[in-house]
Amino acid sequence: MTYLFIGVSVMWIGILVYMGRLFQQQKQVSQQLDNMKNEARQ
Amino acid sequence: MFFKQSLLILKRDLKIEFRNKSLLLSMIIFAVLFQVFLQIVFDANIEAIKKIAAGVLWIPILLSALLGFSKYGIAERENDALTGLLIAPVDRGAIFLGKLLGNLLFVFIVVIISVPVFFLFLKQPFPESIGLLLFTLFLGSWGFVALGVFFTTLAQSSSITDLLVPIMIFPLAVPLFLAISQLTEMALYPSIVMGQDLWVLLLVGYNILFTIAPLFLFDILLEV
Amino acid sequence: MQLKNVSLAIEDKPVLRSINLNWAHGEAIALLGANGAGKSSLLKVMSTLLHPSTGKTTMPEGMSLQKWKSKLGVVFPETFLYSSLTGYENLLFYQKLYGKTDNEQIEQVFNQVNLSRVQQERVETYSKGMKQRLAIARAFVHQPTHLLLDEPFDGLDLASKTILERLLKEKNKQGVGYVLVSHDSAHAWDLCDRAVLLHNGKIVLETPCTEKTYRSFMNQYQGWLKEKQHDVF
Amino acid sequence: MIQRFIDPIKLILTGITAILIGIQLYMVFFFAPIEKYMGIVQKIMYFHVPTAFVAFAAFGVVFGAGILYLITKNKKWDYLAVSSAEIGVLFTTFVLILGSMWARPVWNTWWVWDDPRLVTSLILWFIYVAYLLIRTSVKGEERHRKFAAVFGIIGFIDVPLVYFSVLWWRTIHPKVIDENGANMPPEMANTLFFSMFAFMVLFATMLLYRYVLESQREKVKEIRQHSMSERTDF
Repeated sequence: MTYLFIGVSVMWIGILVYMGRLFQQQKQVSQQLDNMKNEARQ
Repeated sequence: MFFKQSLLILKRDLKIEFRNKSLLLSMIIFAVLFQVFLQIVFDANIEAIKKIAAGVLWIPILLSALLGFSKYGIAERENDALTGLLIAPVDRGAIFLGKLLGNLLFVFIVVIISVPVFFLFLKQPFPESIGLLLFTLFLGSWGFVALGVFFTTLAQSSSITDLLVPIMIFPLAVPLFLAISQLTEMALYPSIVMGQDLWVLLLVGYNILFTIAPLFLFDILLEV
Repeated sequence: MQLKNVSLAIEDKPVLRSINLNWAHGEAIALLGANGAGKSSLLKVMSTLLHPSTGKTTMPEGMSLQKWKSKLGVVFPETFLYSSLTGYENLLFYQKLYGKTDNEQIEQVFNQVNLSRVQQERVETYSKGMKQRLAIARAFVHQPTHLLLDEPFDGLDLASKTILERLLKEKNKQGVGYVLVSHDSAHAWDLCDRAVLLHNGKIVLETPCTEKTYRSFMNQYQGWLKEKQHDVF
Repeated sequence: MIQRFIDPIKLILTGITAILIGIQLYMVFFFAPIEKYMGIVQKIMYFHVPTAFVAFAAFGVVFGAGILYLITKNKKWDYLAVSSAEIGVLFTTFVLILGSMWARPVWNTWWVWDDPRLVTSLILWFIYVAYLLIRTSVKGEERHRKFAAVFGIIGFIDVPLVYFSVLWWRTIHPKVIDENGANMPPEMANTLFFSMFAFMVLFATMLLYRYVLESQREKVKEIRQHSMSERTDF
């Protein structure tokens, strides 16, 4: 039971952390792109 | 023409290396030194060493080969002479073959010195299937050197650091290592003769794959 | 050789932009421009070392790639020399690399660059100017009909410069064409039939090299240079 | 333009993935019966096997995208390859951890060298960690991308070689455990297949997110460099 619990939670925490990081970076990059578009318009 | 070009590159590399001598000497000394080091670490107990004999035989050779990959042909990088080669009407496969042969010659010299040292220190009786041992030594070094030269040359021309080369080639060389360690064990202690043909097949196949593929791939890969 | 609409990007950075250039057989072209204008990259494209990202390069009269390479002699900022080999061994190697063996030719080239006396010494003992001269000899050793010269006068003393100038003029008479990259435009003007000015990867000016055109060229050239400086500071 | 369409696709895929994973978790813990001999630990299999499939599929994508990149020279394939390799390494890590978690109570050891699949997974992990290291050293140059593509392709070709060599290596010695335990009741089999399907969809979603990030990142870089050289233009 413990092994099952540890294994599965390690996996899901890993995936969630990874996706969280992706979201954060995506936010940054999108912002940069928006800024660039605004600059180009001016 | 193809082989003439390879030979030309080989001859030039050998001339440079033998003029400086430092690389070949350090490869040999490293191999022998490492051999001695392993014997001391494992306490030179013959019974114990029997189990790891293949490793003790091969590890110094492979590591000194690794030493050679990054240093061999360093003259090529000095004045960007590799570009000079790429501009010349030379088949890039020929460049690979020339470098492969040069590295291989060096590793063979290391083998010729390091393997007798192995038997000397272990006080081994002469191996029973000497033919199999020589065969394994020949093809084993060939496969490893082919893999190493392929990736080192590509890495150098793609501005990837030499540091990454061992990390790249060791995982890819696992089948080769398994084959040579098994075959060496069989050659040294002929009591276990199981699946020998299978290993020979694997070794030969691996060699063919990593010798022929780069010959054709180099032309595509070295262009930008 | 013909370049049609050639553009090049290195690491996504545009280096050459729609270059159209026709290099007739035996023609001497001066390639001028400020640092970073794309001169060296253009030479690399012509030497087939770099492939254009878009556009097309055509070899003269249906020459194959290997044939074109064998007709090409190259002097780049790097010398391509092996410093633990002697000057003679270096030239011999490069000559064989182009599929030739002609000892007389090697002797002759050594004479032309005035290095005969040191040809049996290792390149690492050479001075910078001697290395540069040997690099020039290396480019001539397989008797190319097309030369790509990237600042060949760099590091040469006055006497050697005159030697190289004479050599280039002589070769040109024999029908050897070359593309000369130089920042000394007056010097290049003397040596070439046509001048091409690059700025930011574009050809901005093309003019035959005569005394009349020189003045107007210089005015514009200095204009570009000023703008460049203005940009930097 | 594509960006506008990707966002709804992202949302829909995420939703589907969430639902599928929810069902999968329910099936694993409430629908599938508890195995007689191994007990509840056996349920790790419903995660272990699908992650292994995802990892393998991810490296397959690296292989395919590498070939396509070499043929077409279109950078999009390269973005796909990096994205997939990263996710593949992540899932291979899970495969190894879950495998150990299963092996500890069942085989009474964290690791065995006897199973070719285990060893192959480990080697695979090393190969693609090396791949990611190559990617981080210098970025954006074409020759560099080409090199990475070649390494990804050769790494994948090496996998069967590793697998069979480990298999032969190990069949010479006695085996710790027999692997033929595949006769399972239909509830178990159904749960397993559904888990594999759910994880594949999860993989697709993650790949999409990672791919969009990679291509936008490159786009930012491109625009930045472009504008830098445009400034001195006239």
